[in-house]
Amino acid sequence: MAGQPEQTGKPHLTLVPVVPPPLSDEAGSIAQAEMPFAIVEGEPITQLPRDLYIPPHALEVFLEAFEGPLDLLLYLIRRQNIDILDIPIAEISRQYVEYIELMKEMQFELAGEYLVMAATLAEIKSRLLLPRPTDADEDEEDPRAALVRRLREYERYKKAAEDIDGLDRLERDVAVAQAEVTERKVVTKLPNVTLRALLTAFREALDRSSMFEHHHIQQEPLSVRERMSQVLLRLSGKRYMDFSELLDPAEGRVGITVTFLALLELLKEAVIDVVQAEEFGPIHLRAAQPSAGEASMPDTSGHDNG
Amino acid sequence: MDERQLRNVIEAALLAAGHPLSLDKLMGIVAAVGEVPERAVVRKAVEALAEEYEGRGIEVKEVASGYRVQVKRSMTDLLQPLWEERAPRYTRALLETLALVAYRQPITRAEIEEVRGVSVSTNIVRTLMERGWIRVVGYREVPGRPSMLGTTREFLDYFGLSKLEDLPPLSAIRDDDPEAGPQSDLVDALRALDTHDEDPPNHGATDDGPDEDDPLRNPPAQEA
Amino acid sequence: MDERQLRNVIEAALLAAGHPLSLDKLMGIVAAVGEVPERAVVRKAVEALAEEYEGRGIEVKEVASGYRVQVKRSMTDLLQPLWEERAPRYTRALLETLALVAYRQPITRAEIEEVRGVSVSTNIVRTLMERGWIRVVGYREVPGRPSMLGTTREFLDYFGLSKLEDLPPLSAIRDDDPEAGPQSDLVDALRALDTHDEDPPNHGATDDGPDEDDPLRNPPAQEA
Repeated sequence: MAGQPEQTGKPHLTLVPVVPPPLSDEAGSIAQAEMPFAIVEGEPITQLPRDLYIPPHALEVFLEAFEGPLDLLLYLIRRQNIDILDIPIAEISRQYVEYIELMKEMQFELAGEYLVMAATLAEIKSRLLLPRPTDADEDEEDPRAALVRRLREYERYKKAAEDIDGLDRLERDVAVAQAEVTERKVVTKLPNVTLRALLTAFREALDRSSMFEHHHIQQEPLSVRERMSQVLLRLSGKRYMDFSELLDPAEGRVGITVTFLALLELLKEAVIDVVQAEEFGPIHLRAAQPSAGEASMPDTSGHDNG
Repeated sequence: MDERQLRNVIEAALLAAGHPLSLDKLMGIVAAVGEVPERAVVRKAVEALAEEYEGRGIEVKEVASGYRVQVKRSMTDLLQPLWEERAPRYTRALLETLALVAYRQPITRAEIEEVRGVSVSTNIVRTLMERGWIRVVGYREVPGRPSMLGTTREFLDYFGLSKLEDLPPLSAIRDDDPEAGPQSDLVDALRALDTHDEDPPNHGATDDGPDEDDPLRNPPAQEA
Repeated sequence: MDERQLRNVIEAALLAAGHPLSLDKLMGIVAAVGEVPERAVVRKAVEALAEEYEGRGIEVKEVASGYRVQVKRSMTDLLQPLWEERAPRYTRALLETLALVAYRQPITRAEIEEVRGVSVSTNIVRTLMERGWIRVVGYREVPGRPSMLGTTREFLDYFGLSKLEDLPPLSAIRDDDPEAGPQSDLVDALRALDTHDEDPPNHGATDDGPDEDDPLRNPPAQEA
């Protein structure tokens, strides 16, 4: 918690670098006015009296300043300048539990982790008071060693977090240098599709579709399908077209047959109208019309199929 | 602050700002160090920077709202690869839609939805149109006059097809249907109708002979 | 293209891109002019550019995804008025989580919680993911298949690192021979201490050494 103030959701709290008060000072008049432990609503909290009294309204912010029981414990240890290996468990547990009790009294919602830690500390304390059996279970980790291991592990990453925060980072410490580019053309590379992918997709669609069994999709050969599109395009925008215009003798019989099949199919689907004014007169075709007139055809983006 | 330092601050400011900086703004930044510079001095430093950039790929340009550093016009073509973005891959829904348009054209959106069992997003249709692969070929005269979609020549070109018929038949797609589908029957039938219509002009040995007869591609010799 | 021209192209490219460019990308741009340059030549030109920037307000920085030109740290305070928004700050909880993912990846949420002693909020994980700093790199094959998190290249870029090893070294566990299993030593030490648990823990002078690398950077206690 050294260094920058943290975002705790309580903007008026400013933690300052912790200078541990000398534990041996019995006078209770610790001179650290210039080193407030916390600033609550603008008022520095400079005193952490020996009875650990914290102004009630500061208690919640106090708790929020810690990242959990390990952090609080580390604070208590560091505050007394104790080597982490030499934790005076009894004293630290007492302080820790006092904080917890105080917070419970204040009815603050206390994360369960704090209570678990209190229990752990109590357990360690009780173990220390009991005589150790000589053939102690070797497999069982000494709870105090486990606690120390956790504390040190946590401390490493707490430090690592500070180190990361100290790195020169974008936005805060360095800015990307950029020159203006005029007339830049952003080109989007379009995705590639293989024929295989297309066919696989089609097959999956058909496999899912019960339609395939019920209806006869694919009755018409693709040549007819393609011709249907082409005929429709040719009919678009024109009022009427002579039947003979659509049949190009140059295409040969296959071509004419395909066109004819396409016309029949379009007629069946009612997308074209056929008009014959008199018997044996010219046959005219047009795209099927809505009730009133005009075959409106929006721009088809200029691609011509043929 | 000496001239070099002044120029450094101005350079850093212009490159960091991301927008043009007026002389006033530049002066404000320089003044923050403690010295209030003369306008002329700052302007001179900007000019010195501009000079320094001569013969480089960037330049100091004065525009309406101030100065900015920009990449020289002569460089931008070279740097074009920087602005090529890769569009996200096509979804399966899009590929299915495209396949249905290809095989069942002309087809309405509702018909595509009927087969796919889900609605076809406007986005998919738009993407396919923008890609130039499908187009509106007409309207079905039913309530709502839905548009009918078909594929384009670009579609064929992209997939290396000379005509729609070159798309593999459904039988090739559905291995649960080993027999040739009706499509090839019909094509065969048509071919039978028309055995010696014309002589294919360039009959590659491995080619499917009748393919060459495609009326759309090979304008054959006039018969009459 | 001579060395100067090559440097100009690289400078323009880096300044135009606004994001890091890999050596490959730079080579691609240079190659577009017609010559396919050698890797070493391009790298050398980048280095020459970096040298050229010495004593200026900008620098060439190598980060995980390539090179970028950035305004030096020493300049940013000065340029603060240019930016309307303040840089985002990150809470300790977020930074600790990030540190654990960075140093211990791949790591599950449960493992992070184990070290930190508190549960990891979903918000923190989401924020880190949205920033693009962490991502799911796999799943641990234990009940529940928890996802394992790792850092991204964007994380390295943002913090100005070119690879994970460039992270500040994780502080060693003090007083420990890293080789020896620390556990048993520790237990022994603790047992020895058990007897004088309530002794004043103030070790005075002997504490000076370890305090130097105290991760919390606490100033040593004042002797009253």
